[in-house]
Amino acid sequence: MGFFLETLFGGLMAGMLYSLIALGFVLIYKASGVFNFAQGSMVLFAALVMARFAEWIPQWLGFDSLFLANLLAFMVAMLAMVIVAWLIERLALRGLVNQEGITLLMATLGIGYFLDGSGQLLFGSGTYKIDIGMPKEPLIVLENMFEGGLLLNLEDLIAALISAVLVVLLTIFFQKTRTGRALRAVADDHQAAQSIGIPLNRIWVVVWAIGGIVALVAGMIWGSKLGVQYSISLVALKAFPVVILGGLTSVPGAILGGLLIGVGEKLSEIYLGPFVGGGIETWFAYVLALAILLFRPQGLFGDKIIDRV
Amino acid sequence: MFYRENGQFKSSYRADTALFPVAQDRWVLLALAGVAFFVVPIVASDYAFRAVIIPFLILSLAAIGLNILVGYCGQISLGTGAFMAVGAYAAYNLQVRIEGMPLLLAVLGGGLCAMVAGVLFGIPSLRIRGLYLAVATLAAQFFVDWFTNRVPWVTNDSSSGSVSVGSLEVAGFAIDTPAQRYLLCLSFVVVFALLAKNLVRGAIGREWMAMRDMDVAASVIGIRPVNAKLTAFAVSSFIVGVAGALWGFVHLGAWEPAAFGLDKSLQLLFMIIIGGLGSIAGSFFGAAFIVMLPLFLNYVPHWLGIAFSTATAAHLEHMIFGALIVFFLIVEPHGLARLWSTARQKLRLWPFPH
Amino acid sequence: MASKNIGDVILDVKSISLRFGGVKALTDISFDVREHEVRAIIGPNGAGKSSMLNCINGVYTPSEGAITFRGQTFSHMNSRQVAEMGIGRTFQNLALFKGMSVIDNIMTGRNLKIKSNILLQALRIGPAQREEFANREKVEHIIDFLEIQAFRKTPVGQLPYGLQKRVDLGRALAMEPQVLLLDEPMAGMNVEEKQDMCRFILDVNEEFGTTIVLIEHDMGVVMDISDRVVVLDYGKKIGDGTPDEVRDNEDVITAYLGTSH
Amino acid sequence: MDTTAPPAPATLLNVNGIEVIYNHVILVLKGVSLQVPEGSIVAILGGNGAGKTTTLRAVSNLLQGERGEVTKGSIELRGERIENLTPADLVKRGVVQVMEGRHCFAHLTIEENLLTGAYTRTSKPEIAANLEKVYTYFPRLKTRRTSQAAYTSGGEQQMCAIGRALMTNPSMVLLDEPSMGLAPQIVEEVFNIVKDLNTREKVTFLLAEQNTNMALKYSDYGYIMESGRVVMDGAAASLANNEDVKEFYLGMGGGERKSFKDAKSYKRRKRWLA
Amino acid sequence: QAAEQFIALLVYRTGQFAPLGIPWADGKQDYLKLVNARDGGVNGVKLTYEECETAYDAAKGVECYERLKSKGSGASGFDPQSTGITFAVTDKAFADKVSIETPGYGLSQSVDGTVFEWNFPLLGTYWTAADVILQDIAKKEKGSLKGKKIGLVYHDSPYGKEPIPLLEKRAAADGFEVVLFPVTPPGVEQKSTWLKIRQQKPDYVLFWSAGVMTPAGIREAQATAFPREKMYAVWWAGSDHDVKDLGISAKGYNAVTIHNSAAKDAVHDALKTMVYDKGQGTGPATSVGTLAHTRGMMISMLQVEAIRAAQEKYGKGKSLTSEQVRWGFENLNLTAERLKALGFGTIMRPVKTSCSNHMGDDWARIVQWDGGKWNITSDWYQSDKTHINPLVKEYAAKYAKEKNITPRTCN
Ligand SMILES: Nc1ncnc2c1ncn2[C@@H]1O[C@H](COP(=O)(O)OP(=O)(O)OP(=O)(O)O)[C@@H](O)[C@H]1O
Ligand SMILES: Nc1ncnc2c1ncn2[C@@H]1O[C@H](COP(=O)(O)OP(=O)(O)OP(=O)(O)O)[C@@H](O)[C@H]1O
Ligand SMILES: CC(C)C[C@H](N)C(=O)O
Ligand SMILES: [Mg+2]
Ligand SMILES: [Mg+2]
Repeated sequence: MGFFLETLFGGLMAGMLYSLIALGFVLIYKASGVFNFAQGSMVLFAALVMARFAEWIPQWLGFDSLFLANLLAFMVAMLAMVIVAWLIERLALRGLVNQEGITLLMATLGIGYFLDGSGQLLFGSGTYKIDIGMPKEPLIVLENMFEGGLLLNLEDLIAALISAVLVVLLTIFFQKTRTGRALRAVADDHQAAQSIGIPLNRIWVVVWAIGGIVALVAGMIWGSKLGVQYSISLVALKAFPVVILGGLTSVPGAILGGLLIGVGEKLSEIYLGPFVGGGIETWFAYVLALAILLFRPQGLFGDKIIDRV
Repeated sequence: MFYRENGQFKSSYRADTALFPVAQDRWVLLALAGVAFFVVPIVASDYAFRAVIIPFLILSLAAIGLNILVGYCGQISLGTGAFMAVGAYAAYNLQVRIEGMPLLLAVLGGGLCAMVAGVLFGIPSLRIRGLYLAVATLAAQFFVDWFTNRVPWVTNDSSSGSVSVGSLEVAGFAIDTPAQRYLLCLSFVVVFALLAKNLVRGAIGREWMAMRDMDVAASVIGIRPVNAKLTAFAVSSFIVGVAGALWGFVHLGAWEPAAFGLDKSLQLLFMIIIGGLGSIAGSFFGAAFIVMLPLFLNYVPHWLGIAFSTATAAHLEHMIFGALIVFFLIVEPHGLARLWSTARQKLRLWPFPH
Repeated sequence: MASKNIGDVILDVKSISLRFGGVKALTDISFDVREHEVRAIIGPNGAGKSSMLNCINGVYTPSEGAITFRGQTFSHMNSRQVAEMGIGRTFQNLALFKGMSVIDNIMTGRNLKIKSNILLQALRIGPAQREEFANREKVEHIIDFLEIQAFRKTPVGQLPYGLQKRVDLGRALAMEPQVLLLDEPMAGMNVEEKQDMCRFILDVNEEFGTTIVLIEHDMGVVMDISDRVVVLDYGKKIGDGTPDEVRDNEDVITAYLGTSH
Repeated sequence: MDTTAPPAPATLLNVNGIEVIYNHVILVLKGVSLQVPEGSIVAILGGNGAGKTTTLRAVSNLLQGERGEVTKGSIELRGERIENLTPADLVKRGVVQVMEGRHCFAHLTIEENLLTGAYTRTSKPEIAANLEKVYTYFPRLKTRRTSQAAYTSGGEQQMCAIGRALMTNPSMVLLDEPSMGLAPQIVEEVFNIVKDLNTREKVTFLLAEQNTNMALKYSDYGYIMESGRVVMDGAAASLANNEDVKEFYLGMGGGERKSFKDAKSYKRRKRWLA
Repeated sequence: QAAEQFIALLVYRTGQFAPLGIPWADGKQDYLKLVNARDGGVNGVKLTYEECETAYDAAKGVECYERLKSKGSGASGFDPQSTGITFAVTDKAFADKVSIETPGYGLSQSVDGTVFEWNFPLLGTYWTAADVILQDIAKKEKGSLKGKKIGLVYHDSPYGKEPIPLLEKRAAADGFEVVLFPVTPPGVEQKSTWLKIRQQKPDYVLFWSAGVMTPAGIREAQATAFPREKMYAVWWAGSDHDVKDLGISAKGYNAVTIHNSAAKDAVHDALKTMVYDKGQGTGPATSVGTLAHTRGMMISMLQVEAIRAAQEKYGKGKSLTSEQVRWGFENLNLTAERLKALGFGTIMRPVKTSCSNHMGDDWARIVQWDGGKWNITSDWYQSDKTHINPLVKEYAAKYAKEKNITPRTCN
């Protein structure tokens, strides 16, 4: 029982971390109809900037406060992501107005390559550290209730909390603001949106910048867990099933999808894995998502896919 | 000027539906085939065969397969690598498990197995569509990755999970030298490209495209979605599977599951999009572009006499690759094939623009 | 009008109702269509005309009621079956295959007629080849008929709206249907083009005996060429009869025609 | 009909010899010039494929998404060159286009569609008032306000598209086939709205229309296009009396309206430039 | 014109394993630079080299191999830095007559020189690594592994799977249980793996990890309270960069190493004065002396010594063909004195290869991370051949049969 709870809890926490990445996808898809394959690369890029500047700034300025270094580095990274967003709009999206989803998807793959290359070129391809003072040692709780107690991870809890805050903010943004509505319109029909005066260019910069900042938060948390290096761009693969399960257009869906995938993945690996040789969680997540899509082709909370004649 | 259609009237539907209605195209293609079969084997170096031409041919074949599914039938797949893997591993198993299995049969058998897998994984497409389907096809990718890695039977109990094939032989002839391997691949590619071209310009091809463009309307005029989609998955995976088998047998010789990972799937998708969705010729253009570009970028510094460190060069290569992809998509979202036909159209009208 | 020999009921719609959540698109609609006639459906926007066609077509499943076609009764039609039984259709919001050329679009209409299997098609030999040419010939006739020869190889997505409508019609015609359902085929055409289109529809009707069900907002067209008219309003049938009868129906005038007609 | 325009109205829009090419090769407009005076209603007439939509797209700069470009000529709005402005800039200057084929935002409800139209407007009361106005113009929209646009009928979508454009508070509207798919009453209604906005709010209209009858009845001036060129232009009233126009666009060869049934043979389209 | 000898350097400075690949590649190049700068090459034959980036990708690796194999007088040897690429090029090497040196990785059965004429898994294989770890554990467990439960957490790729056959053999013989925990690459998320470990409570965990999987695994071990002292990593997951940023979290983490990591030796000083001080170092000076860098230097040293040995036979001061260099690999004899002279005296122990034994000697020891640096915690071990040798024979025979190779006879 204790172990089951631990697994469940571990799954929920891992799921929250996936959600954090998935959020970036949803945001950009919802607002521009682009499935952003470069999200993982944006996570890497943002984390690299943050890690390197947190290391460099104290050297340059000659101080020694971890908090200050992190704060400044975070701000630099935020700025960097805004610039990246601006460049992406200028150099890529602008020329791709009104193109099909798959073309846009491929373009983001191209952008991803570019970001991978330039990020590592500018900031190095080694492993770098982000230390935001997350507690690493596990807590053991309820020792008298379960044998060996229940393991809890403060680091995970904090990450989950951050995700939750982001979700609330983004939900408000989409539901309550005029820009939010305009973004959904843009995703539906670029040209019609243009025709009524929605400035696609500006909107895209805003959205991609927010997407970049979400990536930065994700990068910070994953980076503090794993160290910052090329592979953290691959955590995006973990977020894909989350996004489609929750629905490409739903912010809360990203969270629920994350939790479901997280839990499903862990439970399957632990209780099913041993029968088939283990290592199943990666595809299990996708199959789980697929199975649910068979019942709801638009994901749990996604906008219904419309086809009418 | 040289490229005039004037005076070439088509007096029958046969002429109009011929593979290459413009005479110049026919000549150019014949010449090309002549060069490919007779000149290239003599002039190309071993390195060119192994590193450039053979991969190009095999990937073109895979791209044709994928193009049928994505470009013609509109079902985006990110799991092509998986079907290549099925083809390769199935062919491998056929060869190691059946004494005296001829290579060609093994390769085609690999294609058939991939076809079965393709249809199986294609079933969700009857319900799931668009980008949802695209992501869902990753299930195939990761499942097959896992399966080939984890089920020892697949690799004939190879402890490391990687397999290797012995010497190749077709009808008693040993296929040893790169030039022979090249001719083998070329033959496969030519045959399948022709068959594929026939399919896509025939009734079944129209069904696929109808499905892609507007499925409700398609069913109203009597096209069965199940049929159209699943045949596309079948034909596509068959070709992809054959390409996979060739990739394993002819190009790699020995491989591990990672050889058919997600990277390969994305690479193939790149090829067909850069080359041109819904275009057989585009598959070739795309494959050429994606195979050559990195090699080319790799050589440029040498030619220019600039010395980059390996890492810098690799990063620059990534950046340029990414940038060029975006650039080409902006210049022509419909791919190199369209660019080519536009250029031809201009040529045709030359010297009178428009 | 009298010269035509209008036959028996070929398509009979019996108390069809259709609901989308709270919206009642159709309520208890019944009408029949006789062989060889031109039957118009008119009504204000959102009355349920297109939905009616969608029910006949098997795109929507009515919540109640049944449809009888040539003596066979269905509570739900399946699109493919409908096509096989010989009902063709054009769409209000252009449902063409955008990426395909005009020829290919119209050729898809003949897909039901193609029998050779996938292997033969891949090799493109013998019967497959012959079949392709035979069908192609039919399609070329339709193209000539519709005067779109110049655009045969153009992807339809690039055609102007009006021509796209013609291609849509061509595709339906290629099916050689017994009943042709036309959803606003003349929207976006000018008078001259409409005249051609009318002539065309009448030719099809007269020469091949094709039964026509027509939705159209141009009253001139409807009144001139149809044999009988059904009028829908808010999902209900408010009139049914010859053009003259309908024109004088009070309900129809208030709901749809307005006083200016 | 009231066509007395104020003396010498300023030219609002001046299109000067533009050429438009799609996909770098398809030349569609071959030198089109037209003027739209401030506060007028100008109609562009012409058969399918004449280039009406393309002309409107060129003005509103929506060509880019179609991979088209203006390669020659100039377009001026109140004397300012606008070829390089974005559509959003143009909306800010009061020019809005109602696109052919509706293009409603499928996933948004009718009301959200309309509100999105007010993206450039900031004053809440103004938006509310505009919304009310659109609902009074099109009561049908009000009853369907909570439906997602994709699930409304063709005509309802058309109303939505027009209403959405009106929400931007335009000073000039480019209307592309506003009557398409609308019931006769609503067509009349739409043209009345046009007239109403024109007289009361001085909104200028440039409309591409196939319903020549209606168009000429309500507009001040007309251009007739054929294969990418303007082949005839003139005051609406004089066009309506032109024999050729009567025969080919009004279906009144010889002054009589002919029954559609009586068109005995297919017409050879009149080639104005032959 | 002076004779030159070409050495192909396959490297991965990008991609998932860049943090390991970079110092490794730097080390390989640095040593060649040192030899050129200090000795003017090998007996006057200048060493030339070219790097080719593989990104740990087998297909790219093959392309690099094809590109470089016939450069100069023929590539002197390939260190693909990857087990996967080794698999892909082994067959080709037979045909092309080029040596593949895979120190501490590669195909474990390629120790058998009678079958694998062209492969040289010098200094150790994954089988010997696993064996040495088991020896160390047995020592801690007072000599016997009986009844123990040993987990293997591994990168699910040819690399990670390589030790399994040996572990299973030894488990059967020594009466312990092996539990396998595959981790799907890249292994960024391992919660379930470590939860399973928490559930099944293995006594020790062998860690065949790579890249990001290493910090992720150690972190998760910490989060599930698995003692790091009971983790034993293979050498590729026991470099400085693997644990540096984890600091105290990784305290107690063990790794097996083919060289005495902690010590710098004369070669490092020489490198500093002859190369780095002249501004010709390949990487940052800080990475000199790290495990991966030193290992790179060792590998180049073996390559250079093979050339030297071959020159003894085929003529000093001459450029050699690939085939000739192979002879050198097969006849390496690095005695303690020789190593000392080369500046590797305290780093590694003597190696001697032969026609039948392409690995040479497989000395290895255990190091432990104390939160700030690696400490040596064991003496030198050599693997116990009673289980390994039959396994090598068995697997090599299988390969020979598949490929129709008639094993050579060694005299
Ligand atoms: N996106 C496009 N790409 C290529 N050609 C196009 C495109 N859009 C329109 N055309 C071509 O431009 C010409 C004019 O089209 P346009 O849509 O402007 O005509 P129109 O007068 O609006 O016709 P309709 O009344 O049918 O809407 C047509 O020949 C059409 O084929
Ligand atoms: N799939 C659907 N989901 C929800 N509502 C629908 C759906 N299809 C149609 N409706 C509603 O049913 C009603 C009838 O629509 P329909 O398209 O049949 O009208 P119509 O008579 O063709 O109108 P128009 O002349 O404008 O084309 C409309 O109010 C429409 O919003
Ligand atoms: C650990 C890995 C990155 C490399 C290792 N040399 C291998 O065997 O493949
Ligand atoms: Mg309708
Ligand atoms: Mg138009």
